[in-house]
Amino acid sequence: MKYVDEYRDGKLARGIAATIAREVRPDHLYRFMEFCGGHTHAIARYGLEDLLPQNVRMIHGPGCPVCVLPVGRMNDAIKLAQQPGVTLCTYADLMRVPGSDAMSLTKAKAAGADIRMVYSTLDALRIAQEEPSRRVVFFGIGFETTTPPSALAILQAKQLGLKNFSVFCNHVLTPAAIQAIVGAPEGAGKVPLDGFVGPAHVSVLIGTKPYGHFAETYKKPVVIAGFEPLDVIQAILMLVRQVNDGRAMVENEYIRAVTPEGNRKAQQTVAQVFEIRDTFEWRGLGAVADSALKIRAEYSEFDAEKIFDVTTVAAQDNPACECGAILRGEKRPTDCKLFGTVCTPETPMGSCMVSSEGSCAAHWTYGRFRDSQNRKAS
Amino acid sequence: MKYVDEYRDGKLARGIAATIAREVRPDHLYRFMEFCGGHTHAIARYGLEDLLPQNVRMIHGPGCPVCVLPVGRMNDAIKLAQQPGVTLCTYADLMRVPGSDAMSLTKAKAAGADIRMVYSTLDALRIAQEEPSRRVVFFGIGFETTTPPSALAILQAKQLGLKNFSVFCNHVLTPAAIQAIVGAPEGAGKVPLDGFVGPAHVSVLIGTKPYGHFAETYKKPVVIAGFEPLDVIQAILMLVRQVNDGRAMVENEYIRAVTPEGNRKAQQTVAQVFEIRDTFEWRGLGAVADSALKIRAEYSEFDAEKIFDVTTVAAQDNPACECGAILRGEKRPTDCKLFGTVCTPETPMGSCMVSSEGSCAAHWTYGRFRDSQNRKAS
Amino acid sequence: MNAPRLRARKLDIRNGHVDLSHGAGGRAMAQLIGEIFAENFANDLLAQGNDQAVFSVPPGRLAMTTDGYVVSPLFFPGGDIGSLAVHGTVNDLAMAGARPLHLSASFILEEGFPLADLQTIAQSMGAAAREAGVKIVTGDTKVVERGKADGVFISTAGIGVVPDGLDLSGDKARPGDVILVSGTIGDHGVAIMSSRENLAFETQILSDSAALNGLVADMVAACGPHLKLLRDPTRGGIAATLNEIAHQSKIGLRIEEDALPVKAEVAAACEFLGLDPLNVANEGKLLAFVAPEAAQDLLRVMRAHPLGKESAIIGACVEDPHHFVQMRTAFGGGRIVDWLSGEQLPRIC
Amino acid sequence: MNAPRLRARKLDIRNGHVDLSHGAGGRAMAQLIGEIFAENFANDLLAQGNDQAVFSVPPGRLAMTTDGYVVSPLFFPGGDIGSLAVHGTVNDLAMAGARPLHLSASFILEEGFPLADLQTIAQSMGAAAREAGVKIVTGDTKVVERGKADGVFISTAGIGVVPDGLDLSGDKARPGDVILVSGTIGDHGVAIMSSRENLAFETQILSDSAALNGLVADMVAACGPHLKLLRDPTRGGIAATLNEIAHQSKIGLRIEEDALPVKAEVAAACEFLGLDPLNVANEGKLLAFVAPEAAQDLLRVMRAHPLGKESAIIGACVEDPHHFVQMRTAFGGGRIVDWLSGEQLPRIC
Amino acid sequence: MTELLDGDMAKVSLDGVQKAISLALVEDVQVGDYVILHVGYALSRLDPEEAQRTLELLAEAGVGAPV
Amino acid sequence: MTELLDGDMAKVSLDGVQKAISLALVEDVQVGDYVILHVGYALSRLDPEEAQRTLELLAEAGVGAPV
Ligand code: SF4
Ligand code: SF4
Ligand SMILES: [Mg+2]
Ligand SMILES: [Mg+2]
Ligand SMILES: [Mg+2]
Ligand SMILES: [Mg+2]
Ligand SMILES: [Mg+2]
Ligand SMILES: [Mg+2]
Ligand SMILES: [Mg+2]
Ligand SMILES: [Mg+2]
Ligand SMILES: [Mg+2]
Ligand SMILES: [Mg+2]
Repeated sequence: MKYVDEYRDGKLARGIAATIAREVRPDHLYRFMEFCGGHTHAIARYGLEDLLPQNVRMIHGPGCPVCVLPVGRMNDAIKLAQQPGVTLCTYADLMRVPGSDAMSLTKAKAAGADIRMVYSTLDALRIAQEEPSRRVVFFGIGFETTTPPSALAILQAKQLGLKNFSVFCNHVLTPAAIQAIVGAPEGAGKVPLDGFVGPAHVSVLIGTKPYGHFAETYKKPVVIAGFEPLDVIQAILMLVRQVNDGRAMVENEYIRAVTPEGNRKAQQTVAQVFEIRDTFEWRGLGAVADSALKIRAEYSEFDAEKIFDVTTVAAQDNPACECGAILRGEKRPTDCKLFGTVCTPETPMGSCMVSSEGSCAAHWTYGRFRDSQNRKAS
Repeated sequence: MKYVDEYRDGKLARGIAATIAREVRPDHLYRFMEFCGGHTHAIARYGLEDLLPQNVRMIHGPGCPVCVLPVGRMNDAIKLAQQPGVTLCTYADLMRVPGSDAMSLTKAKAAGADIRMVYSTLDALRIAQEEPSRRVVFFGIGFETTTPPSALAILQAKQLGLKNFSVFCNHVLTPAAIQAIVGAPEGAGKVPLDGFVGPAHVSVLIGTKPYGHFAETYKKPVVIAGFEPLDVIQAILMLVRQVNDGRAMVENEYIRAVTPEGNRKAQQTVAQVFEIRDTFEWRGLGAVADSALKIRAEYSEFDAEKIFDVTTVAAQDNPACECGAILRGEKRPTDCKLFGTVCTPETPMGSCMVSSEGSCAAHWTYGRFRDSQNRKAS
Repeated sequence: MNAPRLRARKLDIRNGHVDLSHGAGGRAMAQLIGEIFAENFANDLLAQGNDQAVFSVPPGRLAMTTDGYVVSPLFFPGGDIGSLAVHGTVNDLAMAGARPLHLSASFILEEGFPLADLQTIAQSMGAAAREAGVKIVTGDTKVVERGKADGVFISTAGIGVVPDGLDLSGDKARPGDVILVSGTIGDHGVAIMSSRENLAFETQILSDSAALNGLVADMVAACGPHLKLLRDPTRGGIAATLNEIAHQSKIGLRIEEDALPVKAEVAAACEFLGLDPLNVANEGKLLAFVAPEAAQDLLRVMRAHPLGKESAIIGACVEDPHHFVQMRTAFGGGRIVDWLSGEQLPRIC
Repeated sequence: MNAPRLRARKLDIRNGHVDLSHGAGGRAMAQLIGEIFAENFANDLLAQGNDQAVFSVPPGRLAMTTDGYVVSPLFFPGGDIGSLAVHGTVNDLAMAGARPLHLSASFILEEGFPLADLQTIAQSMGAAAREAGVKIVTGDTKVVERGKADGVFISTAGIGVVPDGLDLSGDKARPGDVILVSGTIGDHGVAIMSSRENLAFETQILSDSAALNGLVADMVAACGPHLKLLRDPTRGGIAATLNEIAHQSKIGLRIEEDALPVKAEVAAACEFLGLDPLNVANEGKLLAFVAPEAAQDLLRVMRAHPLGKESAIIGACVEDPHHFVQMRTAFGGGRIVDWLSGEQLPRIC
Repeated sequence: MTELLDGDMAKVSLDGVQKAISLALVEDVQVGDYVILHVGYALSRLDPEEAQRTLELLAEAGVGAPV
Repeated sequence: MTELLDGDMAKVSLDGVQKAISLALVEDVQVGDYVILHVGYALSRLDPEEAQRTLELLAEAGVGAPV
């Protein structure tokens, strides 16, 4: 696979790992947060940890869109799906996310709700056209990468004159989340960080510029990296070097796809349909100002929140679930008492155990063999 | 089973059969037509022929409602069922009746039409209420017995304000059919008849009076009989006695259910909703004046013929099928070359091979063993 | 049916529903199989968790059969799809004179099916298998999307061992052989129909669904060499079965309506529905064809068994190039008994 | 499966559809069975028209298995539900080291299903059975109303004879045993997915659906005493099968990603769909666990068979109280290989 | 007929089998009466005296030695 | 990308696997270009020169004896 296999090369990886091992200062604990769930997945899937020295530690960030969606919004989606005549279209990732009372879209579907897993907003539009008697709601979630398709879907629905299509918008903004982490008041929970592995696809859309602020104001190095494992290990090397050099800049490892300005056309499409919400609730981060999008009033006929009069009621996570602290980087999956006992991907207690980009799921699926090794080692 | 088993008693049957055998004049061939398919079925089902003397011969009449429905109307029903959004509700009997091109409701259903077999008009009304997005058409066929439920269904639909219910009316009138037989011009095809076994359920509805005309004007004895086999054999005895006595009167064997006036309430219900058609096509009898009903203009919102703009195109029976002549009493099933070879209940070529009241089906299902006996005997 | 032990939480059998993950080959499927099927079918071979069972069989020829069960409703007076799926397949083995040994069970589940109902069905299957002395040794579970099935379909296959010297087959009846039925006819079909809402009638009739291998064992022990063939008159009732046999054996059959055991309630229900009990399904009855000299012995043995108390001789085989099944009616006339070709009854098996 | 010869007109296989009468136990059903199933499965036992088949079996223990087939679409590149229903069940027998003998087939048909498609499926089943050297000796047909099934479901059961001395079972793997796969993984699942409209992608990949009993016979002949267990990694892919075995045998497994045979096209399709070839179904592959001393011999024998040309040693068994399946990735790190618990793939079998 | 139900419906019973039917086409039918049924509707009351009289006539008609 | 289709769609190919995707979010993509895909949409063109440069950097970064 061109432009894929090259970036998964084990030999090159061992070389870079060796360089990292040579260059790290033995007396320093390097703590890097990979913001994106895509990076979290790649690190676990390719066993990247095994290639890094003990004192380079990766901390998972809040960049898994499924993970950060709060229970209240999940409840809203389930309720929408249960309305008579509604067909809820969703990316498959969301099916098993627990709402309140251990409900989920999977269970709602098994109990009779019409829920369709789609690969693309295009599928949802097609369903709306083919089944005019259904009220088709697209469950829109995600960061800057998945937002433009939702915007396009609304524009297309308008153009087609569809009366039975709407979007339940939960799109959120990456820089606001990073800001919430770096700007959190110093205190017990605050994680010390040496730098960020910056988003891949998100950066394709927004470019490198929005990260400058974090480098400049908070003195946190940011290296934007592709989603392949060599991209990630290379970014780690670049971060190690910035730390060693006392630099804090935005560097771009993913130059083959990311430009300083990002994708202007996509940005314009998004701006046409969406505007910034005053505040939005994030699992783990709480209410974050200016951190999400809503559908502009002129497209309100496609806004499921308006059509179905959605008023989100804040709802509690399972109190034993540590997703929140994990999403802030404060804790690791194994710090949660439920991990692997009550909480598994089959019976997830929190969203982090659902998406393959979630920290708990990634650790369960790929990494948990290290726990017993570590226990043995200690 | 009270009021059922008593009328199926084999011992009594042998007694009456003996009386008939004693009383018949050996030199006379007694030809009686049982008008009703119900009687045709009872005669075949209970092997009544085996109890009668050789010179008492039962001739099957046109009183099988499925049998007399012409191909054109069957085509109309199939076409209705194939319209998008239409749910055709029908008595099961009609499912296999061949329309043109060997089409049938069974085949239309297998090919995707929404056709439901119902036991009662009440089922069809319920479907219309439960599935407001379907246009429910009840395929109304039958003589005076099945007409009142169709009338009631229309009245109830009106009362319920149903906008998705209609009746495709094919209800026909018994006296008109008897008139067509007795009044047919003398000629090659005309069957010599010594009398009629008169309808059971139809007479419950219309009473005994309408038959007076046939006794008086055409000197044909009529004995109204119940549907149980003892009723039929007793009626035959009564007919034999009228013939022997040179009488021609309407007698009522079915006094436990039939009165001179019939069921006034049902008659009024029918009169409220239906009116007489100028003419209607019967399989076998051709166009018969004043022989059928149509829905009154004031109920036209429930008239499938109006709603769906049905214009019946006269269509040919399978030219080798002798149903017509059989329904007129001119021929017997075994006179048809297709009987039992190409035409069986699984692959019926004509309507008489479908309904259990049809002459061909009754003979195939119950009586065909006699054919080989007869062949051996001759 | 692989059911490795896992630490996951127990299935929520009371409130849960089948979802697509239960058919996906992962942990959820293993759990469903483990907690519902393995639990209720409890036997060593199934517990091994292999994709097949391996076992020794006693000497003799082998009989093998299968049937699919799609009955609607799934639960009916006197049984459910689970017991039916055991009885039907055990009976098809028994009709060869075989001692039934092992069954396999293939489940096709519709997304959304209540786990509680599945549990009831599995319990009922397990109980029916134990009662019939067979084991469900291997199985399979598939889940299809809502609207692509009707709750649950079960296909069971079975094997059994036929004692040497016994050779029962549908083509073995000869003119003169006597026909017996093991009890009242039509009970199962009427029980099913009475539980279909749209027919709107009520009865106290229970399905006769039962495993007949015990009855057959007694019959074989007493009259083995004289037995020609056995068959359970299921779909299509005894009318269909008699016609099948007439054609297979190339003979005619003559039966007496007066001799047919029919419950008054079944007769009444048939009267309401315009049906003939001859065409109505049975699930715990058999037809036996036996040499005339052994007919009375066989009748005695059958009546001595709890499932054959109302056995009766109903007719005999004759030469007939037309292979007609003829019946002398109680009324005194003759008629043919034909396959039903009228409109369809509800799904009765 | 009773198919008395009747004089009725032939089925209109070209234009006809399955209707409810084809499942009602009457003449229409006998005709469907006779003209489509009996015709294509042609064998003596089925032709007898009994409700069961009776036959002698060679000495040895018996293996029995069943699977239900609900694949969608019914026709896919490299096969259809008919060939799949034969291959899958033959393979489950072969995985016990059994010589497959006879199959049963239970059909659940949806009203309206085209007879032409049913004919194609029956032809394909017949051909697959002949090729695998098995007979479909007994069967059953049910028809359900439109909307109560999805075209056609098939449940096949099978029996075979296991040679004495061979005892393959999922609990027999021991630390040190070597793990082999008989060829490229994921072909079947990708072929199915590429034929699902809504995934909107195209490949040239064919399903690997095939009967493995010939390959297994060679393996048993060469290395019988050293073989520990065989299993075909169907639903859930080799990830699911390896985990099942780790749990059954109470060991850990270690495999090498570099050693896994994966077609470039399959890898690319998985990339598009976000899937791991380890989780994708196969229908003509097996995993073999063998004592280390026989591993090279076994590999040679497997590669010599047309269905094992791309066989590879992919790993070995280790002691591990957690029963983890671990993989060294091509990238150089370690990871667990887990059951897929993500969202559902299309129905692949 | 064994029981009057709502909406002009009634329950009829025959040898332990019960069925719901409509009385919309008949007048004056009482619990205990026998009715003639057709497609879910009662068509008329069955007159028990006339039924008895018919049975007597049938018996009479058969008097004489069976053939 | 191997082929432009109607309605701002295109066909992409990867090792013989073809998929239809939307080009609605990108400008100036040509047949022969490589693209970054996400949920059925091309997000951007992949720059082959930069890709080459990255690979060189990766190779450089690994120079030195493996541990
Ligand atoms: S293991 Fe489960 S319960 Fe614990 S933090 Fe993760 S998702 Fe929450
Ligand atoms: S046998 Fe068939 S073709 Fe002949 S008259 Fe009867 S229905 Fe018509
Ligand atoms: Mg069977
Ligand atoms: Mg059976
Ligand atoms: Mg299986
Ligand atoms: Mg359903
Ligand atoms: Mg049977
Ligand atoms: Mg199996
Ligand atoms: Mg299998
Ligand atoms: Mg069967
Ligand atoms: Mg369907
Ligand atoms: Mg298997």
